[in-house]
Amino acid sequence: ACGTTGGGSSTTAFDPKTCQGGTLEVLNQRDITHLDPARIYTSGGGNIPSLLFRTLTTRNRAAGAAGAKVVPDLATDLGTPSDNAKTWTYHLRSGLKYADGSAITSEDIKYGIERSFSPDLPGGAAYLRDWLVGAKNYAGPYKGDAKTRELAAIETPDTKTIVFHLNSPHGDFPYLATATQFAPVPKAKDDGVDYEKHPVSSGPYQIETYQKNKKLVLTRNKYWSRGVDPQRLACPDTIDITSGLNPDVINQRLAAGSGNDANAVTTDTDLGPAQLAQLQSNPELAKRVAKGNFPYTYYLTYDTTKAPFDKLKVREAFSYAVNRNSVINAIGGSSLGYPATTFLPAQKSMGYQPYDYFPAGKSGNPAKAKQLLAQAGYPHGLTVTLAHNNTADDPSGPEVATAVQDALKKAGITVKLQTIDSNSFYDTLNNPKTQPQLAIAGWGADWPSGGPFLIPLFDGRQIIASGGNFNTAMVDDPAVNKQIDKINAITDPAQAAKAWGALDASMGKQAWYVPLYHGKDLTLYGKNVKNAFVSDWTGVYDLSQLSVK
Amino acid sequence: MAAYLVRRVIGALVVLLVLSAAVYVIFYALPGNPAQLVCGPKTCQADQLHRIETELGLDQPIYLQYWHFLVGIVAGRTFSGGPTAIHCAAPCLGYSYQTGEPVTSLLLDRLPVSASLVVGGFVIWVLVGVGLGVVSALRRGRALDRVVTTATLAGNSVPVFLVGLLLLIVFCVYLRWLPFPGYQPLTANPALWAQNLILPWVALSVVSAAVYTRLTRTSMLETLAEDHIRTFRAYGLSESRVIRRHALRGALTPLITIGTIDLATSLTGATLTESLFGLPGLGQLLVTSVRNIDLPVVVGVTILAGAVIVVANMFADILYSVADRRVALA
Amino acid sequence: MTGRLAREPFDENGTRVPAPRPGGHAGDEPIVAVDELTVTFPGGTRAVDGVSFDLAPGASLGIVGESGSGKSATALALLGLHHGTGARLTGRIEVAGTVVDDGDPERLRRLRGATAAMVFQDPMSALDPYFSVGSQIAEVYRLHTGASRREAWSRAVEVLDHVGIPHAARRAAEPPHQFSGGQRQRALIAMALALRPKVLIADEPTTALDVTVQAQILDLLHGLREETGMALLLVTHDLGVIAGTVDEVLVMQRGRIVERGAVRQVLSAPGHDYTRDLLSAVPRVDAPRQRALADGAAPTEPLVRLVEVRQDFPVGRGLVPGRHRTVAAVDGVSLDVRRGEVLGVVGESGSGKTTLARMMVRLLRPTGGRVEFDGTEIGGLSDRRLAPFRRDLQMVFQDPISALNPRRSVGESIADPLRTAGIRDDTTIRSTVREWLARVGLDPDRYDAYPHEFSGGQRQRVGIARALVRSPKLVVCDEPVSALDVSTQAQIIDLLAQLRTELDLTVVFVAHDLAVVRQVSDRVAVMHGGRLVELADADTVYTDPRHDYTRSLLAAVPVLDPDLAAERRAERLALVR
Amino acid sequence: MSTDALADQAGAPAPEGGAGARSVWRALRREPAAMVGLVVVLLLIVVALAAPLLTALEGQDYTSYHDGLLDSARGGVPAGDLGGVSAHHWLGVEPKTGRDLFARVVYGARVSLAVSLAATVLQLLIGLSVGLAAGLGGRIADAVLSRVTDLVLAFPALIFSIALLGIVPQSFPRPVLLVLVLALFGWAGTARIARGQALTLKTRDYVSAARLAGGRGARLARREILPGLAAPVITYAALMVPGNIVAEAGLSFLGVGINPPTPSWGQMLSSATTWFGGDPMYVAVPGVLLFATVLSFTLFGDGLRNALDPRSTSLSKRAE
Ligand SMILES: Nc1ncnc2c1ncn2[C@@H]1O[C@H](COP(=O)(O)OP(=O)(O)OP(=O)(O)O)[C@@H](O)[C@H]1O
Ligand SMILES: Nc1ncnc2c1ncn2[C@@H]1O[C@H](COP(=O)(O)OP(=O)(O)OP(=O)(O)O)[C@@H](O)[C@H]1O
Ligand SMILES: [Mg+2]
Ligand SMILES: [Mg+2]
Repeated sequence: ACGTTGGGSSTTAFDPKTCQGGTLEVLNQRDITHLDPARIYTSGGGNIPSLLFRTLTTRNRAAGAAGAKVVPDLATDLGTPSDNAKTWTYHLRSGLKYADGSAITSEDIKYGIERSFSPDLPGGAAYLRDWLVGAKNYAGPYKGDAKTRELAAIETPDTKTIVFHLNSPHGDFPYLATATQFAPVPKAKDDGVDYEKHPVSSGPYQIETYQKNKKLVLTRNKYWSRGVDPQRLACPDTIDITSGLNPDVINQRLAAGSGNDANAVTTDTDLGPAQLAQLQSNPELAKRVAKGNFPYTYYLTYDTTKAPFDKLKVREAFSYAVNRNSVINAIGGSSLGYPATTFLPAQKSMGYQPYDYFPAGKSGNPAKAKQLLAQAGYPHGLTVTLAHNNTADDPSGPEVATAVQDALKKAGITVKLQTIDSNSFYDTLNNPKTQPQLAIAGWGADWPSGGPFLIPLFDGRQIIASGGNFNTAMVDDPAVNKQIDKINAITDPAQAAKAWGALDASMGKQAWYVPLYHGKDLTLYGKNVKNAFVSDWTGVYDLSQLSVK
Repeated sequence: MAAYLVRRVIGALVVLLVLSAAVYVIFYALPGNPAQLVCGPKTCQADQLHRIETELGLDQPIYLQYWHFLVGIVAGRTFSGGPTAIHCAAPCLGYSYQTGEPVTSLLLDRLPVSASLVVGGFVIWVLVGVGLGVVSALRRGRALDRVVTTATLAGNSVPVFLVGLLLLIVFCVYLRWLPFPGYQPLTANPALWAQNLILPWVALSVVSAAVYTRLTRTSMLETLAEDHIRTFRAYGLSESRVIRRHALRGALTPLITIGTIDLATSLTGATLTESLFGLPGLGQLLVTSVRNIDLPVVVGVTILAGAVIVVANMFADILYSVADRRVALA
Repeated sequence: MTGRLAREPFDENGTRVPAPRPGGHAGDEPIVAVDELTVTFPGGTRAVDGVSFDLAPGASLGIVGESGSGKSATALALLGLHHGTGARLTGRIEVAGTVVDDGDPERLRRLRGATAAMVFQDPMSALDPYFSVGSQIAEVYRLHTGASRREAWSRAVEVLDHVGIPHAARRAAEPPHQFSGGQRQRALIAMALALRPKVLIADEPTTALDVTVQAQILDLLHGLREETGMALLLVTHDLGVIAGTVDEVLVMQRGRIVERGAVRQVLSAPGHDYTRDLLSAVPRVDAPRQRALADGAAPTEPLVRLVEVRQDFPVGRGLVPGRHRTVAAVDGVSLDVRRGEVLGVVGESGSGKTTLARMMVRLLRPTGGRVEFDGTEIGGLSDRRLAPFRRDLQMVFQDPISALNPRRSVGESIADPLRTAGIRDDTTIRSTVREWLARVGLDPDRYDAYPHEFSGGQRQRVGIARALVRSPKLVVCDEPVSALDVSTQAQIIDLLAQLRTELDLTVVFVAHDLAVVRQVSDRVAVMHGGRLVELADADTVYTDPRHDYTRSLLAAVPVLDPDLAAERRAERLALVR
Repeated sequence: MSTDALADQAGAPAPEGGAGARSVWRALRREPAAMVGLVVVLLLIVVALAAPLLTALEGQDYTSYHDGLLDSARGGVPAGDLGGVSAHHWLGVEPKTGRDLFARVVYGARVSLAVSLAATVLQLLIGLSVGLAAGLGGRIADAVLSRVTDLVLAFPALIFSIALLGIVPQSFPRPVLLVLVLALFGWAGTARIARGQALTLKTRDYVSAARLAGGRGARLARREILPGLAAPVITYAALMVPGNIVAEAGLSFLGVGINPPTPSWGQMLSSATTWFGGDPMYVAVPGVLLFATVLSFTLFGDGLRNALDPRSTSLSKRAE
């Protein structure tokens, strides 16, 4: 597409005014799970969905920490809280249209949310069910009589206004409103499970062709303009997404950048350790690496209500004994992660407050750990079973498990390894009946705020005995629970963040989990690709901001 | 012959029946709940889970599920769990738990890809393997024999993944002779189809040729020791003609069996090659559906694989008795 | 009419005279020249030890001699066929101007087939089992003549027809295993003849042929020599064949030539003791059988009873449904084999003798009729139920080489029946086997040798030893002595006689050599076209044959007198014309 | 000198098979390539057995992490040339962990050789028994056994192995489990070859002759058929060994096999594939060993085939 001037243009600086045109190639391993906004589970609308679906709010398209902010999308602002943050009111921008030219109304947003409750359309997150008044037993708009078909918690006084009624204060509601469930769906076009065969686009692009697990081609939605969407740039005319590719091949192609691959990017393939080893020898390539910090924490988890982990001293001993360096090396070294002594990742939006209560240094402090164990009544060490999954190079995989095993051995702790098949690893871990004694797990938030990061893991009321339990430490501390409720009601993100940070710092002393590291993401992009900045929200460059001209 | 075919078809049906039943039984023993995977990655409500289980029929005892499955194949079945009742016509293998696609269309979609990969690869690896085998039998004990043996075994010792990756780097990155492959249907553009498949074919061949080279060489040496070979030497046939016409025929009979096995099993077993070269074939489908505990797809692929193997082996048996007429079809 | 064995005084000329060479030119360079040939096999066996002879174009030379005397080794050397076997050759061989050595494979290749063709001693395994007989002949023909496929095929059919294969056009498309022993032998001869070579080296070309077909083949060779001036090197143990076919003869013993001369002279006035022994051992078809073997006791009850047995073989490709044909190899034969008797079976090549024999020992399950052994019907028994009868049913196979496992030493093959009988003691087994090797005239020290290290006749004797080692009640011998020179043959026949008295052995003796059959049998059965056409006392069959076919058989018995043989040939040719 | 040996033996009664084995061994000794193969195989076995000794000599073990030897910023690649080869780490260290590569291959030889050899033997036993029974047995036996073979070939081993992971208790000895699973899924090829060859060979006269001699069933199969299919089977088996080494890795990755941190060549090799550019040594070490194993088994197999063939010149030469 670039021709002879193409080479020249790739060196010119990026200018949003002239960035339009060309085809952006996306090389991915996996296809998008669903094209139905009700069935997509993503943080902040994800990369590809947000090209098709606009939501009430969205993530701020900006680099670094600024990108962790939530900004209005279809709505004119981040919403007006009232009733102690239990009622949220939004107004839509004017001039909003679907790709078929019809107008987007607040009823459509309501309907979109309602249908996400249908059991036929599973996949989305459960926040709406938990937060909206009377939503516990709501079964969507397809079944039942006129009364039960609608969700009373959402009101649409007029076509531009939408009001949400929550059963408890949630200052984070604007973050939730970035989810694709908040995308408008015209009722007339909805045919249930088949809707994803022809979803109506509200974003800058629409589906040209789609072959599952092979190809998704997006072209411009001519009813979309930058005038009604301050966030998305939508530079390329066409976005050509190929899925089903091998990660090594994706990276090889991005690196080689021959032909169309010069215009290529990926949204699901990070650079692996083996490629990093080669990166330094190629400065040109090193320049084409986007660096991101998707907030994620990997930790060692145990049930703190069961022996021996019911003893704080034992938990402390484990915290001292771990060798974070070798764990990080096992996942690919310092480019892919940094040591974690706090539970929250080092990001302002999360409210990060540094602390290190059990200084293990770079490679662990086995002497101190031994001493603590002796005090706890294990002078001769102890034996535990560590579960890991069977995916190579996985943070919960065998390499990290053996790294932990090796480190704990030095502290006199014998670790026996137990392999659990990857597809049932979290099923097993998150069910108190089957939860292994010790496991390596990871947690990332659905949006960049301390709440979703801490609540599922520390809120005692979130312990679910039947499975789907993320509070694997089985922490149920009334003080903590109370504090969580308090912070939830804060509607100022900055204030809330500070409070979350303080909570993390106070909980850290209990060693309920042993944080190991926070992840970092490195992603390559093609030679001609411009404006590939990374925000702290997604950890990867944003398709809607890229340009190939 | 007709009676033979009838017997074989009955045998094949029994095999497929046992095979599918075995998959159901194993499925029962698998850790993890497919409904959970369908429901979503994080929080999934108990009632939602329950609904999905009912919809997928997972609430029924396994033998009933299997029975419905069998009925579906013979007479078709109607799925009424979802919002609308869907009728699935006679050879009905059900719908994927994960994607809701009909299994039959999934299979039909993937089969051409796998078939293109495997059949093309097969032709190359057999030709190259047998060719090198002949060469090394002819030059037995000499330098060329050693070189061929060492080279093919080296190919055999390198993981197919590595071979493929190296091929990609050499031909697509450095030499840029070929584009990075992706599947192109044969019907659309045969030239493009072949161009895209050449590297996967070569990768498969590098790894698989060794068996053929070695077996050809050995069988060839065996056959060359037989009396009738002397007859043709005594009648002035050149050594190469003796080999090609008389030794090869005898030497190839053990290869018929191995060849059909390789051909049939790699149809669903060339997972790594498919993955590396971005070929959405049956191997990948099987692995992902096993990973997702997607029972209907697993059963579908298994039955397809079983059918292919049964047919291929029948073909091999017939070929065998054609090649060696002393062997009766039984 | 009785067969007449020539015993009239031969030409009493004691000195070597140049033999008449039909179609030959006395002054020509020899087409085959062998000078001081030695062949030493790995292990040190010197099979051929300083053999020299010439063969002029158009001439014919016979080689006779003891089994294992190096006849085949010499024949193979002429075409350089020892190459690659580890055998060491010295001396010089020149065939049609080509020096036969390992020097230039291309030169050798041109010689082979087109100029000099060979008929191998072991016809059964000399054909490629994977191809039809016709295509093998056609292939060779095409290679040397450049003929088209179609021409080559019709040539193949033509030569198959010449050698007396019935329905040649159809049978050409069949694979070798559907051919009887004699038919395969003829197919090989056909292959050689298709090319019209300048020299034909025929190693025991008629061992599997009944006398009528044998005569036909020998006439064919004769005709060809007259027509094309082909030189013939004929290796045989059958002195009758020698008498009727060649001009000159070499007699070999232990790798050396012990006598040579015009056939007339050697046969009438043998110069060497060994030759004399040979001649005196020739069985005579016109002599009543020796009582030593057949005791002529009163008819006893049958040991084996065949009732209307038949064997239908499926033929044709068999893959196309409905195109299934069968051929009746044995077509309803009923006969009794009496306890203790020797039943001779003669008949046309391809008449179903081998098939019948295999059914008697239940290697083949009859497709119709009943086989009773000792009062029990065994025709339909399963392998397991048959097991108790196995030790009593033995067979000597027509093709000695394919009946021996190439990967097991002959000693072990012979020991097999002993081991299955439950004998565990290796010392006993070894000594028993060694004793049997000696009894069949083989060196007991060759226990550990493998079949390919033996000559044709030696292999045949290994087969005999294996059949007899466990003292069966019935032994069916399919051409047991066809590859043996007359003196070894006599030794084997004596052995059978001895065992009969010792062990109450019942013998079915299938052979094409009518004289031998007469010598050994109490009764003789004659087969023709899958049917039993005559069964009577041996003497009755020979002196008073009932069936036309039996009469024509007896008329075709070769005679030891070259002149008489020529006379007969002329008669036969006159009949044909 | 071997002449004398033979002369002695020719007269003396030798036990059945003993003479065969001895002459095979004598023939084998004349095949230089086979002897090289044998020596290498034995050497590998010795290395495997002496693993503790060898690593003690080096002063390393196979579990210890060495963070200091890695370049953490570059994906955890070993610092220094040739994958960190040094006097302390003879073959360098593993990327990402810094574990000693020499210790790991030496210990890896134990699992790889033991498991693959045992599995190969078992596969051969099952495959040959099933194949010969199908080829030599009656029509019903053939139909049943052939269909069972089809079944095994078509069986989705992956899903079966994952199920096993859940069912078999962790206490069950892993190597045994591995061998059993490998054997269960790996015998079909041998069975098909054996059956095919048996069908051809059983039409031979010498098999008929052996039947007459009273041979039936297993005895007939062993004495008459087996020698005839030894050649393809030996050849095939030589390639089954590396196949099993690689397959072990697959099962171990699923968790059915050897638990980490116990190393095996297959596991090392498959973890190493993506590192071929970043740390070639990591791929090369297990790769070369696997190749050496295949090559030596093949050379040995060739020699054995030659030695078992009475027509081959090497055996005939025995009496020279
Ligand atoms: N490959 C071999 N290795 C060792 N000895 C052999 C080999 N081939 C033949 N012999 C021996 O060489 C001698 C001559 O064999 P040859 O086949 O020439 O005999 P022949 O005269 O044709 O006998 P027959 O009439 O029995 O066929 C025999 O003693 C035989 O045992
Ligand atoms: N397996 C077979 N399939 C088809 N036809 C066969 C088969 N075996 C033998 N025949 C045919 O049956 C007939 C009888 O064969 P058989 O071997 O019994 O003859 P024979 O009397 O022993 O002949 P010869 O004296 O030549 O050995 C022949 O015409 C032969 O072609
Ligand atoms: Mg001979
Ligand atoms: Mg016969």
